[in-house]
Amino acid sequence: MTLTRSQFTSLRACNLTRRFGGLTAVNDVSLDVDVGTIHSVIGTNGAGKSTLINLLCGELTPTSGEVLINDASIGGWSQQRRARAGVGRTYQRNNVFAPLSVMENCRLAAQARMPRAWHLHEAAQHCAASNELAAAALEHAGLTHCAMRIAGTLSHGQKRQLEIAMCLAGEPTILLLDEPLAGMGPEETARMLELLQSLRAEHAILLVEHDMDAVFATSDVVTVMVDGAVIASGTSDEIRSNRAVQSAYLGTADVE
Amino acid sequence: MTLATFLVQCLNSMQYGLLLFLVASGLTLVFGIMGIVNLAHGSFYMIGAYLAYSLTALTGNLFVALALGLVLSLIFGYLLEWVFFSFLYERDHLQQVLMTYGLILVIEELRSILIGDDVHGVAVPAFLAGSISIGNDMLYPVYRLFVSAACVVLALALYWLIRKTRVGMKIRAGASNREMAQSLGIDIGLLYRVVFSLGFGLAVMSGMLFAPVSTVYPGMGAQMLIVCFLVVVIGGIGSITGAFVAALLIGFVDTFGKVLWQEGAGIAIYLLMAVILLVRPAGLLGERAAR
Amino acid sequence: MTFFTRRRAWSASNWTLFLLALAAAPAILDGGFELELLSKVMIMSIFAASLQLLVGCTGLVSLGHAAFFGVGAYATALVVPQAGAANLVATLAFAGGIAMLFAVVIGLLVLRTRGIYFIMVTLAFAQMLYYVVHDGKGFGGSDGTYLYFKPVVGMFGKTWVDLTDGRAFYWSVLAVLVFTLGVLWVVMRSRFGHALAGIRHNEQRMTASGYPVFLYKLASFAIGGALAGIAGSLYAFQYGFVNPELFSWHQSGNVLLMVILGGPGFGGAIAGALVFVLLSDWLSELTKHWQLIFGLLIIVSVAALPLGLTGGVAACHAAIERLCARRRGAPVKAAPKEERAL
Amino acid sequence: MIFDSAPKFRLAFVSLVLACANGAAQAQAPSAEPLKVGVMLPFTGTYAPLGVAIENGFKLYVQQQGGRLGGRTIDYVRLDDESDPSKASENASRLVKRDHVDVLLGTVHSGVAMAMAKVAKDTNTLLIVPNAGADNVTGPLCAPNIFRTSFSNWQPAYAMGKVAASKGAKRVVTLTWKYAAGEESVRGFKEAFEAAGGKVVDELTVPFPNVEFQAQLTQIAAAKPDAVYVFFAGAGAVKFVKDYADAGLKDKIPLYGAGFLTDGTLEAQGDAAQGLLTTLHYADGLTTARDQGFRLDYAKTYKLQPDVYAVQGYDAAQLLGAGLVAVKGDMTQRDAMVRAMEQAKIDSPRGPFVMSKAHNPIQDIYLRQVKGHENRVVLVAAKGLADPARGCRMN
Repeated sequence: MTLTRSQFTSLRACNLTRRFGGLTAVNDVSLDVDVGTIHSVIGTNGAGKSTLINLLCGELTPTSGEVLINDASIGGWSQQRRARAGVGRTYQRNNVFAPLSVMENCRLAAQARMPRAWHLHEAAQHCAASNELAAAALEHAGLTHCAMRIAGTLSHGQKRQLEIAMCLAGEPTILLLDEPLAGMGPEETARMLELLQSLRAEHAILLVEHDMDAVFATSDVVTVMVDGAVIASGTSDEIRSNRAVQSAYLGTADVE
Repeated sequence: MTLATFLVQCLNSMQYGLLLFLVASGLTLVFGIMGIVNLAHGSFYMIGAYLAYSLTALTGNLFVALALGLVLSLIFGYLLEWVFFSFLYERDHLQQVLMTYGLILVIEELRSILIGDDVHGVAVPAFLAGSISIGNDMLYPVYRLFVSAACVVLALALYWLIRKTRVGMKIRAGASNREMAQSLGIDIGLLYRVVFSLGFGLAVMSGMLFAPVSTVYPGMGAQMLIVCFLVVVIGGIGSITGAFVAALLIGFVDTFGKVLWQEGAGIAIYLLMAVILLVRPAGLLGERAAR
Repeated sequence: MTFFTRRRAWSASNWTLFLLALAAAPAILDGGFELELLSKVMIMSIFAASLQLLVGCTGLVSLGHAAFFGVGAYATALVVPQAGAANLVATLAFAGGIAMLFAVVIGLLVLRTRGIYFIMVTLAFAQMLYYVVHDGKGFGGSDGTYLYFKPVVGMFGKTWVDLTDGRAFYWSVLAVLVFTLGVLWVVMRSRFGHALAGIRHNEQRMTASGYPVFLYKLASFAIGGALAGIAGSLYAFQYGFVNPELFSWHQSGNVLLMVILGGPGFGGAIAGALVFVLLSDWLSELTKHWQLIFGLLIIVSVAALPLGLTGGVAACHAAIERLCARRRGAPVKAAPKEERAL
Repeated sequence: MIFDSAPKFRLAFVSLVLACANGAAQAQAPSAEPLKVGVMLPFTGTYAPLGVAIENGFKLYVQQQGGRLGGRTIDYVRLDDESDPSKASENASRLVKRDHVDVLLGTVHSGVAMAMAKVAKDTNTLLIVPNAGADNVTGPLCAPNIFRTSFSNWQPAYAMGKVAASKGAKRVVTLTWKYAAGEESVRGFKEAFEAAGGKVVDELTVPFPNVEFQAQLTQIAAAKPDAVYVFFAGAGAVKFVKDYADAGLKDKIPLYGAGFLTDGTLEAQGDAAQGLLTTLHYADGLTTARDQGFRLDYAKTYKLQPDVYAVQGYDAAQLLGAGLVAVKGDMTQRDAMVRAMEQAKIDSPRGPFVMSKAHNPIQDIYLRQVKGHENRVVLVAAKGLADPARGCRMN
């Protein structure tokens, strides 16, 4: 499995559509992310951004359309299979194991990739491999100093970092980040952006975000969604100057 | 099996199914909207039956008893929710199971202390006492047909209440999303109380209505409860329509199971459930298996 | 159940103390009814602990666990020789195996559902098995059937211990209890066990991290079933009589009661079993309406002790405050998750 | 945890130890001490009224003997078996092993009786079954220390088989709950009926304890047999009799049943039961002085009308008395006592009977007809009928 994952370099969505009864949450969306790039998706609330992520990571199945990794369709793959294959995601709302220590949170995430998970003889705490992964992930996310704290007691910003750390602990090549900056103060934001930059090199990052400046500062490609559909896609500058976007979205963005 | 017999059996299936629906509707209502797993629902049904017995003995007329019972049950259900359930919604299902399990024991024992352990019959009001002949072999008691009709009426009334009235709108809002309902300025506490007493009322009503045909005896709730669970599971949680379909389905499977496959009559309906689970884990008309 | 049973309700010393007390019991009691009662307590403890694995550790609230207890008991009753003693260990293994088989098959179906739905479906399947043994051919019908001989412990045809003696049987039950706790302890400290705890607490996240959640649940369900089957087998041996009522949903309800009232951890399960058996034993002699008292006790304990017996005074206070708060009409804070879920 | 449970724990221990200690003390001295009778009957649930009647009957006889049997006063250890087989083994062994009763008396529910028989066998305690009709108890499970003063399911059914045939029925449909008692009863009926040249054309069953009979009633109406034989008791009996009448079958197809169909249920069944024919080892309107005397005393003592269950309890006491008198109350002479009980001629309100080899009454079975709230005797359907006791290997 590790073999294949190392080969993964891109995630592509082809004409993804998802309907809930009457309303169409995601409407014929196509985009792709490659290792070494940050692809941001922006849009008003309810534009279908989170649904898109759920479709990509397999939590939801699309009504129509395809998800491809390196041009190979993974439509039939379950969420956990995709995850093990290297598709990692974070959640818009903090979704960590509150009663666990930060370290344990990460170890639990790392364990998922360990072979021989059914070996009962050794205690989980003593599983060297997952401990290393967890430690590395914390290091990367800059949480090492509070590794032993109970996750529930972390500040909001730290929880967001932990989200990413847990995601990293699974050694994904493709990161689907759902508003990692939501509700963060300026310096926390700065730290997070640093982290993203440092991840860019060997990861393909799909970033769903509200914070315009952050998006335009970091992204290679920006895609704009309105009512589930893509109205524009391009570099930051193109998007800034795109009239449709301005009328549909940026106009309101200032108000936000 | 001749055609005539077949048709009569279908009739039997129908009226058994309709009864099941009436009992189960209260259960599924409380499930779907309040997310409460109520093991005591069968006991509520039993309360109904015993109410029918003692009130008819008191008033001498089943229908006066029914009217009284309806009022009583609505009030009692309201109080019951307030005392025993109002603080359970934030707890997980375990606590609800425990609470309702405790209620079962208490209700059974109170019944035994207050009314005793004897088996009782309830007289059918004179003008419904007769039977009409079906086919040329068999008479069919008018009262059974009356009960079925009553079930249909109640079913329609329920449908109308949920689909067409303001209360129903609120109920559905509460079912789909608590927060949203609250933000709409609906007093969720009050709403739940109303829904619960409605569910309680339905259980008691069906108990009273069916008392004359089912006879009144200790432990009559337990069997009913489990079959109701099947109805809800097969129909899909919270779906009244689903419950209706499922109840009729069970009615048919049970009746024809008894006739065509006696050895397995006991497990026929459970096999039905297993099959449904296999093909539709969320039940026939249930959208949300995950709760 | 606290996460990973880290903040364990019982310390290691308490455990040894408790087990030693049990081991010493026959010294105080003659081999009569009291000893039988105690070994019943232990059998129920095994049963409750097996359910705790599902409810407390994996978050699967099963109201049909008696099914596997019954399967174990009937498997035993049907496999033991009509004339002559059976081999205890072999029979237990067989009963556990059969129960596990049932658990896997049933699990494949019921684990497709969640929450309330799961509660009802498990109940229904237990009821289904009730009718299978009640109406089926060769199960002894509604009156049940006998086991004519107590088993022996031995190997290769040699008998080491004959369990017709009350004490010997008592000690072998204790041994099985220790074995069970050992298994559960190993499971819960392993990666597998931690994953179960993770699933109980946040299934969505576990799936997102790449865990085959369904498989893990199924495995947990199977282990729980197997242990319940072993308990059932011991029950059959102790009383030499099995009856369809072993499948009845009251049995499932009672064991769930033990687990919930007992509170977090396998210690809680055992405490629950101990108190439940002794209490019902004591109450039932007190008054014929003991179930009324029992029911009221349950209701009160739900209102007052969201954490079960082992939950302790603090939780009790908290619960009461919450009650008062909502009486005053103040918005009720949901109890924090780790407090709420056992 | 252990610390707050420890007190409870120790307390339990102590009380248990004490209990067994004084129990042992009483077991020592023979005839001087009162005789301990473990009364294990249902005092809650559907069967509660039966349990009470049996106990009353038993105590009535003891009273009439001046509170003594074979010179020994009686201590009763009451225990409610709740008709729950899953608790039965424990309850029975509680009476035997903790309370050290000399005699077990019980019970109504067959499954529970099976558990009691098992304990009685294992501990060689004297057991008298005052109701449960499971054929097994005096069949494969028969033992020197197990007696029954009621009936075996086979007995009334067999008698009714003969009656049905004698009334000229040729094709009969049987219906019962799918459980042991029902199936045994049907087997008994079939044996006699087909021996007399009749034919059981269909054996219908309903899952226990399901009380929805419409499907079967429809089948019966379609099959148009000469008669229907059913075995139901309690709630099932009430509901079936009413449904049968409501379906208009009562006047078309004669309904025969084992006596329990109309015993203790007539008030609830009302008109639907009028004129029904059932067979049992007891009936209303027996003109014997013995019966009338018994009924009078019973009514005086308990302000209740006695029923068959009271009689069975009463005879249980008689049987025990016979044994105790023979050994002057010395239970240690078990063999002599058992022999005396085997040879005893019980002068029962139902009419005199003796024990079969398998310790089941050899008794007359009456054909009764429902009149008002009574099962009036019509005639003796089978004289001195003994259960075949199949599978009983004793002496």
